[in-house]
Amino acid sequence: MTLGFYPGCSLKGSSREYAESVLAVAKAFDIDLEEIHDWNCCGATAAHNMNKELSLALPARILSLAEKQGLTEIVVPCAACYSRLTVTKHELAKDPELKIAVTDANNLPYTGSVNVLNIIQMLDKYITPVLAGKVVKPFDHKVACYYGCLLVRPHEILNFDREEDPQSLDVLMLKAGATPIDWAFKTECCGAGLSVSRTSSVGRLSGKIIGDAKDRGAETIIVACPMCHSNLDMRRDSINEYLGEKVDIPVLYITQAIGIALGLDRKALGLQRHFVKVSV
Amino acid sequence: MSKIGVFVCHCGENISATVDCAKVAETAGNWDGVTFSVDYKYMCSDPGQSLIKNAITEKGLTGVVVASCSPRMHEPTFRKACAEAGLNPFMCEMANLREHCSWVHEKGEATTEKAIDLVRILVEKVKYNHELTSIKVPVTKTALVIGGGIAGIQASLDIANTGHKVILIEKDPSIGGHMSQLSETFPTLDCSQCILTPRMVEVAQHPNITLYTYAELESLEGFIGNFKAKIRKKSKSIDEKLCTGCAQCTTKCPVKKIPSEFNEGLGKRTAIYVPFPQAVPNKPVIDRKNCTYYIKGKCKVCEIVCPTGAIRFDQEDQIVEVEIGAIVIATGFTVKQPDFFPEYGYGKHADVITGLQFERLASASGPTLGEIRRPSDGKVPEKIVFLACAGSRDPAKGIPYCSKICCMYIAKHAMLYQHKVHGGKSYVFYMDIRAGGKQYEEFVRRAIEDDGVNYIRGRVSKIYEKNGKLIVSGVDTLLNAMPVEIEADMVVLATAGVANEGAEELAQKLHISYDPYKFFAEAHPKLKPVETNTAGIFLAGACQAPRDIPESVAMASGAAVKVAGLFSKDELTREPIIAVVNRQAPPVYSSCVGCFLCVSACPYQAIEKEEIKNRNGEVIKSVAKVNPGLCQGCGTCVAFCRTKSIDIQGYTHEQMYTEVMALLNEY
Amino acid sequence: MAEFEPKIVAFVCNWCTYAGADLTGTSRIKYASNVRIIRFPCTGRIDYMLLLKAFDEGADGIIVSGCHPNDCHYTSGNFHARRRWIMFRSLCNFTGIDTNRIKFSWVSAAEGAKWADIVNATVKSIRELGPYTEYKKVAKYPEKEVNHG
Amino acid sequence: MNIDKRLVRKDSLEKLFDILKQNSKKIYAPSEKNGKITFRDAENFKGISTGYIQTTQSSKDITFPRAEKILDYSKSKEGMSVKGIDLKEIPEIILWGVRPCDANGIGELSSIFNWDYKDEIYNNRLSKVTVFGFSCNKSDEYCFCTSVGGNPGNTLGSDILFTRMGDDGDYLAEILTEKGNVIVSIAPQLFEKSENSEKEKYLAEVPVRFNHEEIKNKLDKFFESKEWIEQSLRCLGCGACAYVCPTCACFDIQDEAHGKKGSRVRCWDSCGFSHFTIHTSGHNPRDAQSQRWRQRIMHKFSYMPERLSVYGCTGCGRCSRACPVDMNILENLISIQEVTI
Amino acid sequence: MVDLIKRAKELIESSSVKVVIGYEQGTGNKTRALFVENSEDADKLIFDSRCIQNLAAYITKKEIKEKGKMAVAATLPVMRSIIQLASEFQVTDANILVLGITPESKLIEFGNLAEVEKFVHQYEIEIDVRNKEMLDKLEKMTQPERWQFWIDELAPCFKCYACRAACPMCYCSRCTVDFNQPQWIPVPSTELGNLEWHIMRAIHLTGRCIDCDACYNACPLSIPINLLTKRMLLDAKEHFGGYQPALKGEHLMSTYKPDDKENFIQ
Repeated sequence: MTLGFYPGCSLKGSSREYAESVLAVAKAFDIDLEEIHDWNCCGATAAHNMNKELSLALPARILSLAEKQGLTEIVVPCAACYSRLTVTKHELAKDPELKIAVTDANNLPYTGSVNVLNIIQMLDKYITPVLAGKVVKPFDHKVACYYGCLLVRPHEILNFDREEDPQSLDVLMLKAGATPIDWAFKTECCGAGLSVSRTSSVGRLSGKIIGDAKDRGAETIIVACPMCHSNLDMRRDSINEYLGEKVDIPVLYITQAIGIALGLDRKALGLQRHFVKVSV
Repeated sequence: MSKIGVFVCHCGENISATVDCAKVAETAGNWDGVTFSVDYKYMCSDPGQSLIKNAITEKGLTGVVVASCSPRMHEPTFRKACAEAGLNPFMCEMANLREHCSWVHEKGEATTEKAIDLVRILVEKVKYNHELTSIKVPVTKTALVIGGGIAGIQASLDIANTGHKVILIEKDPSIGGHMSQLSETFPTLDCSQCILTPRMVEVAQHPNITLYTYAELESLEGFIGNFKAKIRKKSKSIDEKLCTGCAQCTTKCPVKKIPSEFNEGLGKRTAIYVPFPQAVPNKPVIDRKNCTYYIKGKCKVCEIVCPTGAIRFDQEDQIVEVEIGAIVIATGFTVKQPDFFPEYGYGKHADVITGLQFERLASASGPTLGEIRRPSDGKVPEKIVFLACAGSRDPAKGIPYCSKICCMYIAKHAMLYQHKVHGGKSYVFYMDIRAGGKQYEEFVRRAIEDDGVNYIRGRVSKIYEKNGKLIVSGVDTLLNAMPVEIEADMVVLATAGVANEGAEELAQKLHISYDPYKFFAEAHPKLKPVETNTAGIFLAGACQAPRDIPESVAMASGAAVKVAGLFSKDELTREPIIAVVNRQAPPVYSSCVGCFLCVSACPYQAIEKEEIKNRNGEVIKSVAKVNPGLCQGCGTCVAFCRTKSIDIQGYTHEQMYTEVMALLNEY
Repeated sequence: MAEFEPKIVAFVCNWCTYAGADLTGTSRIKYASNVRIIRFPCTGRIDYMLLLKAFDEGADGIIVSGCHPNDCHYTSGNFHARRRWIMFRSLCNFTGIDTNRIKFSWVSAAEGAKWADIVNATVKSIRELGPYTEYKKVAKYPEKEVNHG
Repeated sequence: MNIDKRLVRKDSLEKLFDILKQNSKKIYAPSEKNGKITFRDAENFKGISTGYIQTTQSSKDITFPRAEKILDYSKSKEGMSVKGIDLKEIPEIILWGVRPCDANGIGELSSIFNWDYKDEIYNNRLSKVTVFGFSCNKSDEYCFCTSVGGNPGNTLGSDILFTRMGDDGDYLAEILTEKGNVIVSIAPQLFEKSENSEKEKYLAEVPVRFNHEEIKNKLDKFFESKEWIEQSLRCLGCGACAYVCPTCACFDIQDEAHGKKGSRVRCWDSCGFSHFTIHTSGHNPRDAQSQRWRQRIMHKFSYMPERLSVYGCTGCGRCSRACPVDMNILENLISIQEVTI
Repeated sequence: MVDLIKRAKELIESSSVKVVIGYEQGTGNKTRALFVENSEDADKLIFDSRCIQNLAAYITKKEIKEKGKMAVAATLPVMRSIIQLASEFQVTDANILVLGITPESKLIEFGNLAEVEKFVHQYEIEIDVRNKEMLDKLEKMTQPERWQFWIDELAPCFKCYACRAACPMCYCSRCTVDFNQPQWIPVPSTELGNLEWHIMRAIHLTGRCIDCDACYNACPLSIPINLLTKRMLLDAKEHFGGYQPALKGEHLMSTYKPDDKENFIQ
């Protein structure tokens, strides 16, 4: 089976391990991920603050290319990309005039027929039904599933999971053999927008997240967004400074955790690329 | 030949701002059959009505078209004016130039053109109007009150005191409603039970009131003055006549851990129970879902201990049929439960409670006997946070409206807390303080200024538990959106007041309409707040929208007056907008061929079979006949009849056909 | 050339859609002025022949609207109407009458905005369809001399 | 009187059609739809039906249309203005392929429209019609023209009567009127001198089935007969017989109002309909189907000969063929003749 | 039909019924209705495949009703019509005896209408292949094509109302076309008058038509007007599960279901 694949910038750079683990898990289930040719920036997160048409034209071009390539369903692992692509589909379906303007700007036909899946939806649809039989090493840890802001919001457009208390990652991890903990910071802001500009703020915001996870006994934090991962992993020094202690709970992408449960090669999952050593 | 008068209203500037009223009147004046046409500032005003009346008498008008607002607004006004001038009121029609034209279109020729069209439609229609006589129907002078909360109690007493019979039905085992659950009431802080219980007793003892508790409306048919209701008396499993209310059974019942509805789950009750000590009637019912006998087939402790042998395990639901003339709906409201708010703990923190639960904690008759103790461990909370607008005014939660009572009861709660827990700290997160009402604002100021309640203007984003504390994470918008975190021991959510579950179903049973939030719709938001669109059915209290006690009581008394007014006459005059099957001279008698398919099409079983007989009493023909008492004038039969033998007065074939013709042709 | 202004006749029930259109007015929501409302007590009263008469006399489009299912003031008038509409619309379709020109809707007394949307959408779609010349051609009999069959 | 008889070659008929068309003549000729043959505006010769015994409908539609506007009106404050139809607008029409019984019917119909009131519109239409009669060389059991004074080669009513000489033969054209001569003058080359002018042997045989004089005399005393009830029991009271009949002339006047404007339309009606005679009071003098059936027969065989000196029946047999319940007029007339009063 | 003749004679001679309605040889090759009121006439009774006129049309006719109790030689469509008429209170056990003729041309006498109903219900109302094809063809046309099809087909109609007269369900003493205050259907047989007449007829027969083709067979111009009622029959099946005439049934168009499905109401 073949699915379209839109990696976006993070998965080609700072979050290469996310891309590696996505591809590794897909491969384990005989799913071919076909990258969209000549893809461009999705516009996250700044474009929609500057120019609405541009912010829609960028994702629309990606979707148009996918259509052109004959893809009917694409996987978008990055939560920000997923949000932009889905919002674009919604806006263009709602406003035919805007659709014409955007299509004209891109000079590419756009029908809106491509189905956009985030990583959880992809796993749910194609992997969960056959996961149980393939788990060789249950991920037997207490995990804090962290969803961040873009995966579930805005709810009326994405229509994915419960916006205040999402459950989908927890359910997935339960199936991978983990024990998801009940905690308070599932959708709290990690400070992504300030990741580069104000690292101290990131330390405080992400610190609260890590702190609560730690207090409730989490052994691993599971994420599905490169920004979340960067902040919780890369900014651990600032975080620890804020917390006033050294917390070394690793942060794993959902695909890495599942990959471990499947017994895939740790290197293939990119576990070595993390700042906080993956001890699990 | 028709002599029609056309009266074009400016409605101040409401119509004339976008419609050229003078042109409308002038154009209409040129039509065939229009003998008088005029425009005027306010047709509904006294001089406006005089204008119509004078024209009727002076010009000998045979029909009147008032082109003004919606007929749903002023049709009765203008019809009455016509009648006063000696014209049959049903010779008056209204063209809706305001709601359907001037208010919805921009100023311009097209809008005036439309106004002219609308007037022409009615001018041509009125040419085919017939003089009609109102229908008189007898009135059954018994009222049905649905719901035994304060509104239902007040309505029942007020009606009963005018000398009319009342049947009050209550779905729970006792009357009292939400008010009986309250601790104190704002703004006077008098004890709710103390002021309510005497009224409950009065209801029970009133010779004009028949009380059915544990009973619900099964079905309703009929019409104003002549309803027939079926009431389902749910089985209480006891013989009420024998039961003395001695409480032997409730004391001995071994099933003791059922969450008490009356205590909002904070206390426990038995399987055979009286919901609260002051209940009326003070006789128990068996909760069959939780009773060991009904679950396992044995126990019967209550039967053994009952000194009068009043327990009836095999009692069945009873259907009582009653004839009534009017109905007051006072079914009240409910509040959203905490599990509606995942961000506030999703119902998993025992110490995040609703306002109604706090009432029980603060009530002297409550599970803690009036001491404020948190449900989880019974400790007295040192810090307590109240959240206003939990769900209310939040379109994302589907509840964009204000629940109205919360601002006041939160102030009351905080005040009660401060009075009961000395040294305790209380916080209120609010959006706005809505304290409109007599002594309401003063009451809130008292909470803030005298009792030291900390009011924080801002929303709470999240409540989570940490180290045994509830972390209330919010923002203070008066401090430049500064994030605020309070480590509280208990949180009270002023959860939104919403329509009862099943409100929709009840509305459908009663044939009344409801708003998007399932609150029952009043006939007019300002001028008919206690009427529904269905004649003879009235509203009282929070079933119409969130209401506080004074408002509920006022509405109830208002509804009671409406009922009493209805009952003040032996006969009721109804609009003659009903269907009629044609009758012709012999040998045809009627064009009806007697297929009687209309009988099944009629929603009111109003069509009967009539046998036309000759002088020897032999049946010549069977034809349909409409019972004018039952017909409500929907016209479903009219559109259905193949031979066009049924017509509906006021919306006849000729009238409706003419309207279509008039709309699309020049006259 | 001036834009084609379609003539649209609306057949509505008194209790829901007429009241809903009143609410559109009280809410001051603007909509296209091409529609003229004819008030019926109930959708159950709306005779399908009147719809054809509207086309006969030159209407380009028709709106038929009443209470949502279960909300009928008369309990079931709209249910009866719905069944008739299903069959009538199908027959229209079979005889080649353009059913795109007949818009059926439920608009409650609380849906003032929906009424405006329905009207605007209908005006827009009828404008795209153009005048109903097919029917007009057949209907303008008096212009024609004789019918020999 | 000497009739101008010409020979028209069998393949000249098409040429004649084409020449007339080239001369912008409107030609109504029998054509087929759903197995039924009716006079329709003929575009080309190929579409014209041949070989039929009789068309389903008569040709009366051309002079007495099923629906015919007779005036327009409009109302205003000043009063009513009325505009009649422009008689000059009535087109000239060639009626092609009319059987002699139908052509004969034109005279019968005209006598109704010119009895007390001379119907201007009808007469105008008639004056603009040129009738091409075609003699019958076939008949069936429903035909009885000979019983009502006609015959399969009857020239009455035709302007030109064509008789085919043999199954695949040429035509003998009898030029009967000035209108006929006009046609000949348009295509003189197609109307050759005729050697053989005997047509009788080519005509169908239609036996005389009853004596119409006898029937008429009998009907005078037959009004109250029970026979009407028995005959009409089967009749469902539709108007098929009247509408296919070449001589039935009942009509209804309808005002088609559209606001202040409107038109008055004359449209066919039938005395067979139960509501035909209903009064405003509800009283219906012909309440039973037997009374209506009686009216139909009496009108054609008693009232018309008495008042107009013509029969209201040409023996074409259409009504019997068209009747959905086999009300056969010939059968019924014979039984009237046989019944003793 | 020796059985039929014998039974008719018995019924007449015993005065069990006043008239037996059946078929006789007509003129040409036609068959036609016969009203047997004495036993000699019974000898004229025939039955064969040409006997397709729906005799139920006579049941509501004043002249026939006045004769008293009748027996009807009823084929399946006639029996269906009788049940439908009974459900519309036009005929009862007191005034009719049904001499059924099965699709296998067997005579079967019914004690009462309930038995007739039971018999009739064994057979679904089904549309024949030729007409089904025609309906499919029309379905595939575009809307303007269908419009033109009907304008052309209905053009010959001169409103003789033979369709109405032959239809057992068109028993109304005053048809809507005869209603003139207001004049719902234009009286002249113009394109509009014809179209609206036939649309109205089809609507009035919706849920009542039992697909006997009497209208089409009666039409002197052979206009396929039965396609309209056939379409309605199929739609009734599609939308509401179809119907069978039933003595105490719920009439399709005078009843409803709260969950009736449609996809066009906004």
